[in-house]
Amino acid sequence: MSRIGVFICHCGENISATVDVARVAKAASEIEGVVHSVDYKYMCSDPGQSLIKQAIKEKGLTGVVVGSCSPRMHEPTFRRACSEAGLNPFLCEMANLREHCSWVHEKNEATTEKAIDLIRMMVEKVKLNQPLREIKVPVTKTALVIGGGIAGIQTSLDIANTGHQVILIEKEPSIGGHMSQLSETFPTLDCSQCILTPRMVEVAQHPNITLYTYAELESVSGFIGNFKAKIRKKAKSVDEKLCTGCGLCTTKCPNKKIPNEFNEGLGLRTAIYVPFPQAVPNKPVIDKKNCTYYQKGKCKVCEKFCPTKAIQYDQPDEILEVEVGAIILATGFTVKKVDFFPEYGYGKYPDVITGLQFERLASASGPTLGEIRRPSDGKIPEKIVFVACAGSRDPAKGIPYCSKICCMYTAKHAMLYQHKVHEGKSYVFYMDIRAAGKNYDEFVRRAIEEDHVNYIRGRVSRIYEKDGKYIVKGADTLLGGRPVEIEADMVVLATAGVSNEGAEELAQKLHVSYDPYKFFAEAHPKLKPIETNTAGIFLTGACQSPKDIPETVGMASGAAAKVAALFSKDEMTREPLIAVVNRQAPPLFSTCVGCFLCQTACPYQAIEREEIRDRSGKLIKTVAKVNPGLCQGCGTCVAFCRSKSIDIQGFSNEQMYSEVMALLND
Amino acid sequence: MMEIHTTDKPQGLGSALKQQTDVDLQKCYQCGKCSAGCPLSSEMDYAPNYIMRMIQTGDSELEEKALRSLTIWLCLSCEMCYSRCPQSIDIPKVMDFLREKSLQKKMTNPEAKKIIAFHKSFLKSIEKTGRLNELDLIIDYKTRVFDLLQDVSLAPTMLAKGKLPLLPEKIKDRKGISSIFLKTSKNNSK
Amino acid sequence: MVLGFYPGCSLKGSSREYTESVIAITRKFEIELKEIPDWNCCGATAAHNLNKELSLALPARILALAEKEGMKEILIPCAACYSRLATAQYELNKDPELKEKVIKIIGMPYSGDMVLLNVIQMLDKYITPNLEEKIIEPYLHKVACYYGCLLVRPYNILKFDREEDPQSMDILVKKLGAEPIDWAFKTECCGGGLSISRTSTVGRLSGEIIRDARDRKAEAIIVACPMCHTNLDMRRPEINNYLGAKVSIPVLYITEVLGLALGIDRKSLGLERHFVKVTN
Amino acid sequence: MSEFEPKIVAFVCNWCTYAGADLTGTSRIKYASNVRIVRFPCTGRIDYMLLMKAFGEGADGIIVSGCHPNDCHYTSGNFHARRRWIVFRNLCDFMGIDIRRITFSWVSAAEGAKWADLVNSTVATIRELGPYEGYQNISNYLKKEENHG
Repeated sequence: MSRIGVFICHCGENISATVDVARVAKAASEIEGVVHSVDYKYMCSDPGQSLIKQAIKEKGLTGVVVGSCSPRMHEPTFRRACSEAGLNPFLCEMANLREHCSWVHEKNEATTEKAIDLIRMMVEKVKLNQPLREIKVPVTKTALVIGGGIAGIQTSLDIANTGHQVILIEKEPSIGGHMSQLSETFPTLDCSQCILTPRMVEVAQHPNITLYTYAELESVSGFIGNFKAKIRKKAKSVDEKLCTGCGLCTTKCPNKKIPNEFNEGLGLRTAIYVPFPQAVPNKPVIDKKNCTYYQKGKCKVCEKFCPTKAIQYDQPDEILEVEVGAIILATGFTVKKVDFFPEYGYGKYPDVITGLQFERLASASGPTLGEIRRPSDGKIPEKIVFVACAGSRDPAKGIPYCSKICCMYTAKHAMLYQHKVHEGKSYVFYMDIRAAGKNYDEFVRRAIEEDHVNYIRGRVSRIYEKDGKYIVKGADTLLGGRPVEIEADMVVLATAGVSNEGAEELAQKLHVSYDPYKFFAEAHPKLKPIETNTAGIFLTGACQSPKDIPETVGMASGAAAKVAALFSKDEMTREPLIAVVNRQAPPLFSTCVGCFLCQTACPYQAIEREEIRDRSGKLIKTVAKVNPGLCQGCGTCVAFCRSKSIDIQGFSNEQMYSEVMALLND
Repeated sequence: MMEIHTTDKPQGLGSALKQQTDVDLQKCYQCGKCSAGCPLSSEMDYAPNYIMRMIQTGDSELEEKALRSLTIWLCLSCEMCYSRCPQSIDIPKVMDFLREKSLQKKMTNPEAKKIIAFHKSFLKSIEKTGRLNELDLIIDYKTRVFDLLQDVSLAPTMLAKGKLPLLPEKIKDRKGISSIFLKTSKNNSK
Repeated sequence: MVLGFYPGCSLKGSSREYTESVIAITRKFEIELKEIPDWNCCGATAAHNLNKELSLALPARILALAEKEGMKEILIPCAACYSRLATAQYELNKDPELKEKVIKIIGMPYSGDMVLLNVIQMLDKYITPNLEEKIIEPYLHKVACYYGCLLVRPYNILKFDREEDPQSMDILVKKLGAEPIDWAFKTECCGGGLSISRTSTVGRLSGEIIRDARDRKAEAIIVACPMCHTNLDMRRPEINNYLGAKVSIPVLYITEVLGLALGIDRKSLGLERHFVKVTN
Repeated sequence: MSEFEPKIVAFVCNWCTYAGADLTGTSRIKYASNVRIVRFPCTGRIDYMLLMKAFGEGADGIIVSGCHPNDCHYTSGNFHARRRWIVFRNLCDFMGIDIRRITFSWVSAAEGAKWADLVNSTVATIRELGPYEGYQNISNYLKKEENHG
């Protein structure tokens, strides 16, 4: 005979403002099997939890229903409370009176009736709950970090420093990411490479980090603590062991006219190349698409000159299989190219460039060695215009969201320009200045007040070239929309930050959700910004949304802490809400007829064949069996099973039927 | 100090605008791209973005200023603003709406007299014959604005080049045209 | 073949050369233009400035007449008329209630599925495929293709070429032997309907267009809109006054340039009607 | 006469739609209170006989909603659900259930507003269709099934 306790929470006034909680408690007390029913201001508070514990002990409850917020919020809290009072935690259920009732309906009779129904459903369900034990699974204490920008570098170093193994993969030939392209960083103006390159070297030399560059994730299977990943190491056509990184090949390669990606197309590189001088590893790869030998079958100049015979044209791609316990996504972002704004002439006019291109111009290691010069003719621009929100906050042609980093980098660009070209004049067209951050607004003010950057509030309508100048047509909205026309020598567009190419495909490989802009989705916008909805897979950096360096580094360390916590135990517990195939006494053994439809339905290969034999070893029948380590509890097999022999613990057929019956038969 | 009723619900002209044209001015975030690209903004008393703001506030004083502005009559409906508006606000449609309202409420800007006279002469010519007769239009317009000297040199050359037919083209179904004018003029001054 | 034809008022008056050149070239390609019987004025800028319903009803009557005549496709060379007809068709198809109302106003059945062709769409569809062999005198000049407003904007209604830096006319004139220049005022407004009521504004706006064309060494400006033509050609005294210099770059309709390349005589193309002299 | 208040049962997955409905709550978007949510791990778990059962017990309308295609927390459960839904539609025809009584949809964890719209439009549809009267037939059918099974 069930002895159920019902606990109705007011949630301050969140529930009680629209639901008559006293009436709900009263109605609950009249349900068959309910021996205790109360309402209380805050059930999740200490005194609230004590009410539950006390009732369990005093009334000998066999099941608990808490009518409060969403189980996604407080189920662990109440299950723990039950457990502390000696009741199996899986005998506790929650009815969602807040998110699904009081917050979404008006205060009236029907809302209270609904609340009573929700309680009734859970009471009927909990009567059928079985005490369950958490499942223990071993943890592989190696982390896979995908992406070798500052996010991936930081998180790899932090995990490695806790003593755990890290595999870091990067699709480009070198780690470093966008940060290695930057000139100086806001709000302190320290040189980006100066602070980044030591960490890149540290990654390469760390005994706990295995680095694979020019490598991409092929596929993933398994689950938290026990992932299996396949990594494709793309052929570099250079034997890394033999190569000394002397660089002779890159000077001899005859194919020298390939736009240099690292310099955002503002310079050229060869077909065999090291992306930049401080690259890690500092060894070249052959870009097959642009290599004369791969395209035409003749050349082999690099092979001829290589002193160590390291060139290997027939090197194949290599597939590595690794076992890891956690995966961290650090794949970063990219900038939206601005050719969707034909009125700004990007791509048509050589001196209308993106912010990232400006970084290369301003960088001491860039194509102009840090001098701000026009790509078209190498002249130093006397007047420069920066256009903020070039693509951001533009639902019509760009993206509707704010890219967050542009206000700061635009202020920085204008400042760098003023520092380098003292007589120059700079203008920033902006809509709002979003400089929330430590020393950020001060930084922007400094650009305006000390470096005399002219900020004009208005969006640019059009840019066109005339006699070697760029006519920028804007308006000053603070003067009522007065037209402003500037004859600039150069224009820098603060292009929107967007998700990386291939983000969607990667998310699907990992079963991680993503938002409409293909940024990876966090498990909770506030309280779980690092977790994804797939346990054991974490996010860091701009792959979740555009972020600046301090934020990215903070998040990277956060992800490392999450991984370290996961790796702190040899085994981990999982909720036992998994499928089981029934077992019965001989001669039936199980109602399973061995059709194995469940096996084809299972996405996790969690269903095995079990042979049931008599004492003499003679085969009686072959039935399905669920591997509890692999089963994730989706229940697809249950819906497939024709003989109703397989069921999900915690969401059994009986339980689901009783819920439906309870809500319809009141 | 003037009280400005900015709310999340459009009031006054803004809500009428939304109802009649489906243009929602709450979307305007005052970037000023319309004014930056407008070929006429330098001649306007209020730049287009300023007019948007006036209507957005729902403040009747500001709304009246917008209806009395020269801006709404200078707008050429060149659609530049609309094609570049990041929020896809159909500003030319807003201007059409404000012009109709300005006429209805007899709040037209005195400086726009000639422009309105021209439009009226234009419509009058169509109403009479179903088609526009340019000579007829110019004569009617000149009598409206008493600017008898303007363009005196133009007409003879046009005549000489065969660009000003003296006899107006008339369509047969002039009744049909009159009926269209009659039925659509209920709410409009002519 | 026979194509429905809506000339509009300007093409019967101040822009007769546009009609003449359109007819001259279509004849050369054995296309018969059949005028919509008893057509009326589209209402132009005046109607939509003063009276929204009128600005929909006038074009609706035209389209209803064309439907009655059994036409499926009509050519509207005037960019302004084209814009009014296309806008009315779009607005009425979007709002069935309004459509009913307008049908009552015009007192004629109207379905709203007429295919409208501007002059460039017509040329692309029926002329350019067989153009090459007919070119006798390539138009070997540097030209500035001027699209103005109503040929390309707004895109969501017209669905024709791109709004910024359009190319359709440039591609066409290249086929005629001309060299289109890359210039900045392709889609800036000429001053449109303010030609008479605010001539000074037109002098400024059209002046800036002519200035840029001149600075970039254009030998002719090519248009496809009678309003643009009127302002750039007939308002040349005001423009020269604004620029403080005499600019004698002629303004030609795209159909006139095409006609010249096809070897059609100047008179048939109406070239003598221009204010700014057109030299071959 | 008071308006007919339909009884609607929603079968939703834990990861997308249940979370989406939570978001409706945290966003305080109001919707009709006629719906009762039954939480499943995944729409792939939903046994469609349970839908029959719900009709048999007097439900007037049903919502089945899970993750968007390709977004299933368990990879492919929602695809199985969709495939079974096609079979189930035939069964509904056979049993004389107007399939407009069943709304099959996808609501992600980020689509709080969509959940409210979905409930409201379903309630409106069912109001139009009126109370479901054929439940006796279903009950009898299910009893027969159980006896055979």
